[in-house]
Amino acid sequence: MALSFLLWAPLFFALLGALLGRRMAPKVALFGSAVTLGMAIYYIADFDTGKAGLQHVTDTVWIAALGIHYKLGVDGLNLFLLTLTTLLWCVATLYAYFRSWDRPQLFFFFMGLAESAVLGAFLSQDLALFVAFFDLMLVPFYFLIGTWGGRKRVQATTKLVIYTLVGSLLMLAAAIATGVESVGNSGQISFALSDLVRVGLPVGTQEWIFLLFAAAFLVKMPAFPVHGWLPDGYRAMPIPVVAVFSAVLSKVAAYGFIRIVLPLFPQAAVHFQELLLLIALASILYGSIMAFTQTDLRLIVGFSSIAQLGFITLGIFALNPQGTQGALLQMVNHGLVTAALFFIIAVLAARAGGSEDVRDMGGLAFRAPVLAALFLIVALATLAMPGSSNFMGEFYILLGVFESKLVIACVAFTGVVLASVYMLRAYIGAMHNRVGAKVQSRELSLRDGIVVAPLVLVIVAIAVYPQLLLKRQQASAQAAVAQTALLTHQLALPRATAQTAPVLPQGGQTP
Amino acid sequence: MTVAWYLVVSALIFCVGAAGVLVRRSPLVILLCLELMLNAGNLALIAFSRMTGTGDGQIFAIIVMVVAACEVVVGLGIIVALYRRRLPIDVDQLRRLHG
Amino acid sequence: MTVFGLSGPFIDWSALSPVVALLGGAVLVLLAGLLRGRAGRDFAVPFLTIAALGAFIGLTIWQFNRHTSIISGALRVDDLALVVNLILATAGIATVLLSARQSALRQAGHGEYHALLLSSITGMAVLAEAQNLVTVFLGIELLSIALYILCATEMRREQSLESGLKYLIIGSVGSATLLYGLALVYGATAATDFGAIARALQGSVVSDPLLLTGIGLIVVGLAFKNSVAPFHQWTPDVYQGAPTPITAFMATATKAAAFAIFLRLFDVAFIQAQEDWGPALAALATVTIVVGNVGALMQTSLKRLLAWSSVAQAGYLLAGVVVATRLGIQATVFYLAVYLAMNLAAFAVVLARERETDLGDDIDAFAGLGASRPLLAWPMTLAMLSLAGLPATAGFIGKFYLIDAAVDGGYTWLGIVIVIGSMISLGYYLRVLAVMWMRPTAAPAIAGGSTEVDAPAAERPRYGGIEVAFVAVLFGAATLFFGIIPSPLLNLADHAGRALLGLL
Amino acid sequence: MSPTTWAWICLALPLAGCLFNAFVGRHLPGERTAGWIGTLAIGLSFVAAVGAFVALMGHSPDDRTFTSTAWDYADSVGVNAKLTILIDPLSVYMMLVVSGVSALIHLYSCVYVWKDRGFVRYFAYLNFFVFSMLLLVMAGNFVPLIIGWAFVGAASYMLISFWFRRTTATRAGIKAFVINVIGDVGLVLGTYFIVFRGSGSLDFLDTFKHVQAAFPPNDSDLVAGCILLLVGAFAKSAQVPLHTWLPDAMEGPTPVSALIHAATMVTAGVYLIARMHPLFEDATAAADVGTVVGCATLVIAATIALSQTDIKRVIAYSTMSQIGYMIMAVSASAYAAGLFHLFTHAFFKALLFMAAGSIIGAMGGEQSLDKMGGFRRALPFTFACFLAGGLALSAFPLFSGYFSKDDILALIGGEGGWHWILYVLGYLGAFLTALYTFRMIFRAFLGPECKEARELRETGHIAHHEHPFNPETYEEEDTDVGFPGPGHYIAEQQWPMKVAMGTLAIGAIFGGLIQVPFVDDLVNVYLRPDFVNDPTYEKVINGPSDGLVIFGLILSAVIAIGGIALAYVIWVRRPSIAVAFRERFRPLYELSFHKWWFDELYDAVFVRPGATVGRWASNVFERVVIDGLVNGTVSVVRAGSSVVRGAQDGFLRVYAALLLLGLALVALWFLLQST
Repeated sequence: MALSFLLWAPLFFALLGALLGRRMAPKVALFGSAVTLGMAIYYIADFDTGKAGLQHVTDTVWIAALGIHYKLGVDGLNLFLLTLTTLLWCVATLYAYFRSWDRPQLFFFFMGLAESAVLGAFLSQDLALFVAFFDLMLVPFYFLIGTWGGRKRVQATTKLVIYTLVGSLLMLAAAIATGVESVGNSGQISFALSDLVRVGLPVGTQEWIFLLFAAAFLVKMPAFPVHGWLPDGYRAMPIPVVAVFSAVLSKVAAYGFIRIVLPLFPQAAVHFQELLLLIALASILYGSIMAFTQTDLRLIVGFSSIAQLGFITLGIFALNPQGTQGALLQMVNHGLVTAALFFIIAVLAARAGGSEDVRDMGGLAFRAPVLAALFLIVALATLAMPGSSNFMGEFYILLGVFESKLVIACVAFTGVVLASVYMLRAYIGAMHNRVGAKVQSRELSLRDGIVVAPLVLVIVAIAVYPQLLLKRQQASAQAAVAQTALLTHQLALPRATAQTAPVLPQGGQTP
Repeated sequence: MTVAWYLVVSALIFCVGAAGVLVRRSPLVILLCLELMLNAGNLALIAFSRMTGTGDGQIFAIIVMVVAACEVVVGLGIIVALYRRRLPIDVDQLRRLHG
Repeated sequence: MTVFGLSGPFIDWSALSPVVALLGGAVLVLLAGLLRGRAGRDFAVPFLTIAALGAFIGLTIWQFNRHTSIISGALRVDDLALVVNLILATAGIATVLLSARQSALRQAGHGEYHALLLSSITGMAVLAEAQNLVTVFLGIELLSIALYILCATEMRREQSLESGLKYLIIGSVGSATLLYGLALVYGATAATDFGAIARALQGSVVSDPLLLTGIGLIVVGLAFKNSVAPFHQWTPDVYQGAPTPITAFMATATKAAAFAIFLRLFDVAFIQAQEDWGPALAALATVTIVVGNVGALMQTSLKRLLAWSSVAQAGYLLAGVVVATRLGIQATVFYLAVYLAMNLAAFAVVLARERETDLGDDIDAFAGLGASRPLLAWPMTLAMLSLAGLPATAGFIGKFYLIDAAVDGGYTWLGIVIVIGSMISLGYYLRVLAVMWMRPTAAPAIAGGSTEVDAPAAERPRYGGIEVAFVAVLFGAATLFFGIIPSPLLNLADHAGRALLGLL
Repeated sequence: MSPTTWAWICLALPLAGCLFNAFVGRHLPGERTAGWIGTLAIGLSFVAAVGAFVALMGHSPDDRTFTSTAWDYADSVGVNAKLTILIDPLSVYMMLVVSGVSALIHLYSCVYVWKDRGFVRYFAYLNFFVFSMLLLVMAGNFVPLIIGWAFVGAASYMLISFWFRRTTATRAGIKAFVINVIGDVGLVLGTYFIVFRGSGSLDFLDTFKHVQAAFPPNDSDLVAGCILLLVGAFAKSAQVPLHTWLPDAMEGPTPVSALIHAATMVTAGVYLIARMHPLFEDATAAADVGTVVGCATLVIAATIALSQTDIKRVIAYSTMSQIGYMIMAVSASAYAAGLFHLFTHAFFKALLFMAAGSIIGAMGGEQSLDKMGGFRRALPFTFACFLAGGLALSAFPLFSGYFSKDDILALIGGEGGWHWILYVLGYLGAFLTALYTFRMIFRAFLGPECKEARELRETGHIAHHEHPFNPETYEEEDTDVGFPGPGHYIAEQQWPMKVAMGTLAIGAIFGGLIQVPFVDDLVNVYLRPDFVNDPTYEKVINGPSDGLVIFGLILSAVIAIGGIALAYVIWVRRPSIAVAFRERFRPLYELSFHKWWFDELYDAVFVRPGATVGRWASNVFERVVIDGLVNGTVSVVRAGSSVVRGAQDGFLRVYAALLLLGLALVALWFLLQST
């Protein structure tokens, strides 16, 4: 089955729904997202574990004059991000399905467009194509937020889109420069990653290009101190939109680091390792501190995801297989928990007189044990309690950093502690303590239940068996950091088992 | 007498024309000044054609004269139209469009 | 051929035929304008005009892949010229469609209006084919003078006249400058033919003050026509004042022709002096990009906004000229084509709203368009996204190509300037989108800068007339189509690029 | 069946009970069914543990180590995290203690909380806790260990804030959880040091095998790792300075305090050190840290216990103190002794809590010693049990605590050198223990009868307050979900409580007999396979001379009796002494009463600065810098815009002027080029 089906299915169904009119649109969109999810799962089933290279490759020339290929492929790096994307969109569409929207055709059309764009960013194996999808993602979200958003939606969406596009456009220039500089001996320009990897750019070039890419990705994540768009943006978005936005779009940025930056600019990555690690560390600490001073639940989750993405960045720039594995795992985990949290916030707000402020809540668990249980599971997963897959993610990440930069790892652990503080604070503030004035505690309605429960089930499932992901990611993860790991000499093994080398990267390119 | 002098003169004429465009407020006078500027170009062309001994310059100059005439005609036409609409014949008061 | 013993140069009529078709069309239209009866005027004239343009297109395509100089090197018919001709013809047809029902027709007379349009296009065609200083000047004047008049055709409206006069005066200053520059170049090289000039510059390092000053003045003259900052100032006023169809025509066609000649002059005739004018043009491009985008922010008149944006776009286009490489030429031509599509779509929508509401081209006229007039809102949206250079629109590919050319030509920083420009531009393009999609439909306001004071609200055509909607949708679709399948346009651009390659 | 099979069953049953109660518990017929199911699950789990024990004894002492892996949990890029269980005498020993005591406490709970609206939830949590604890003690790989470690923490949190509408309870809960997370962090970081700087395998047996080869003795990495493991142990076992959560944890229901915060979870630290002994053997520096901290804790906690008035908190501090003994012992390589004390302590401390629960029931939820008194005749059975527990705790001759504590101190003394200081402090602690234990007993059971006691004795009715209230703050409460139920129960009237307490009482009295100097040595013999191949252990258990042992026995007997006697004098004969003492040594009293100001210290050092930084970040930094970044750029661009549009003022001649200006500039540039 060609990947193009997976890529374009959401857009196709969205268009279909839009044409069929306001009554059919939600149904068609829901069906479409379900179909897409099915396809994504098929790719997991069909995945050839232990193979580092791409699978199911589609490669045709898109724009010959510019050497841009329409090249799609699946490997360990994006396999589960695809699943995450399709799953979350399916759930978000389901959530939206139960509610009435002004101009539904348009809403579901933009949702579908957004899903296709995100999938495209994950699938594309051509730099220019990636950049195109990366920028395209923002367009539907501009409309989704601006048209169906909450307070100050227009300012918020404008700020968000311009702020994040500033980064993306710089990346556009950088990407083109990469292509042009890499023409090299062949003489024929090509943006296909496989071709770009073969040509090693001079270190000087790598470095400024790296900075532009980093700018784009850090803004999108967002990382401290370029998260200025986040508070207004998150507060303005409608729930299904904020769920997919915070859960998936940030991952595209992190994924970009692993897919593009590390293999293409290894020397630069090594050169700027400390810088990026420090930014990540700052994000962790700042995000956590902000998270436990906020009272708006959305902002608590928002700032907590700044911290979480700090961890992911940390793992990526450990520049060794452990860190990368952790980052990849954590991307999926964080996506799941964040989306779940946002849906739960919606449920809570419905019981607290519409307010999303934790000070207006309290005692919500009183008559809602199931809701409380689900929220507790998600909260514990978010704070990466051992036994959750998030814990294994952070375990790998911090191990990676531990092996490359000990001190940073030790400081980063404070982030783990702070996470427990702000998550529990939020949980207790909302669910426990005396029942708030405006609160009527009700049990989770079926309508909300079938939105939240699947996510919680998946969270529990991968908590029980994270190996499902790790096993399939291993080969690709090692290949992705093979060069940087060599450059940083991170093949030092534990003394006792030096003879059986467990952390040696197998395969992958060599500089 | 070298070509340099012709150039100097034409340059002067050009500047005079330009200065006129800057200082005068009546569109009619401005049109005259434009004529000056164009003719400065003509003078230069003729001079060069003499210097290089090629005919192109002269042909060019003749064409320019024709063009200049057309311009003036159009300009006058618009001025007349303005006058018909009882609008001030003063470029400084044509400021509906700005910002 | 010989008349009264005067011997003229040999003329290859087949190669000249497109231009001839235009001139002939102009004459015919002028005559048709004298017809009695509304039917004759309202339908015969536009029809004839379109027919002439159609013939123009046909003959152009017929001449494709022919590379020849005609009239003893006055004109050169090659793919660059022909591609530009196609752009011009498209713009012309669109303009004719938009102009129907325009009060200007009644005020200036159908025949005259369309004849002027055709002659202006002729001038552009000549300019695009010119490879001789004389023809350059001739072409420029031909197109300009016709445009001066067209701007002023709505004689009942003060702004129209004002814009006409302003354009005339400033334009003439520009022409004079250009002329003087041409003269100096002629003096320095003793040649008016591009090939000859290029040959004259060969070998020795270029340091003749006469020549360089000449080039400088030419830069200014052409920069003026392209509304490159700091010679852009007529643009917003004229664009706002002129009748909207004419604005659309100026924005698209003039740019195409002027950039064609820019390419010919600098990438052929003055190629040897590239290290002299390269940096200057690059600097101008930078200034233009910044000024254009900054100026467009916070504009309430949409025509003015588009004028400023066209200034900025000129800056982007200049990047393609600066690098003086084949890639640069291709990028420029491609972007010109794209620019045509997206601007025509935008202006068509503006026109439609002008006719539908009392608000003229004020941005409030677009409030809630997404809900009330999706057929207009979508083309406008695509146009805006494309102008901003967002993916899935032709504008993205165009910008990509330009930056590609800039980086390839060693002007990476210019590429980054383009990027920064587009960042700023988001500020106003997104604002238009926000007004269209995220604001409730505005209650029909009374009066206010209406261009159609004489037309009572009753007989206002929905969508400003079927033909306007058609133009909007067509070019909106084109913007999207070429954003996803750009290859056809890229092939054309490729041809155009190869055309100059022989001379480079 | 093989030991591992039994072990898996033992592990699976509590989980099954938990899930069953969680999903269908609410729909079961009969109001106590969920409780019985929970109890049954744990009871069977105990049976399975016994099965494992028997199966283990079936093998010869030198191959009593079995591992079994359920599945690869997260095994990639050199991190071999597998769900492995390691079954050997030590883990089976812990399994027996945990499941045994848990079974009894479940039984007790069936009564204690059965009128509570959260009955089902309670048993789901409790089963979950037992599952986690068993996972912890069975783990054969660092990752499952850490998971169990965190799970017990979570279970403890959930049960502490079980009455979730009580703000005091939720506050205590978050405090406990956060401190436990600090412990987890220590554990993880320690794992990094030990495994990824050394052994290279997360598997216990591999690690132990490789540790010698990987690290030179007292290698800095190893010591760092071990100290970090100790941090984990301290946090979990409430050792100074990470102990402040335990007293607050008494907000939970009393059976929970008995199970989690006395008998099982808090002893996890002891187990950890014993389990990791091959590492500590090589990192003696780290081991010494453990010894000292353990000793410090036992003294500090004992001094605090002297002046507390909340009966549960007194017992809590005594728990800290007793665990101090164990930590001290295992850190000083006296593993068997430490674990022996763990065993006996589980009995008598659980018993004390249950008895306290019975009193609190009789008081209608009141917990303050000041309000109690004279329950001797109202609650004879409870009194007997409390007395048994108290005597065991204060190491009264021939009671269980007597032998276990004495074993520890004798071995410590036997090591000689600076351990003599620990020896002395240990006996000081023993003296204080006797003192505060009997302070508690005398104040609760002797002296003038309080009105609740009289009512109970005369009418047989348990006192009920008109309004239920929070014993900590005396806020009014209701009895709905999230608050304690209306019912209060005493062992005298409820057979399940009686059975549970009686069983434990027997254990508390006779449990010590399994290891009596010169008579028998069961614990040592049984656990020897675990520690057989490390030299210091052998040295330690053969350390103390018979003389020292005998001296120790006599000394502790004297101290215990002396302490009790003194307590009798102070709190029964002449209560005035206590007051006078308090006045005379005000600073000492304050020190003890305010728990050495640990809470105040942390509040000043961590909590308040943290809050300040947070407020600064959100009010100042976010506004000024982050938003400034955006608004600044915007305003710059806006300014440029107004400049440009200002130049566009509509004056034709200005345009011309600018045109010519530009012309001049361009021309100038080209002229410059020419020269």
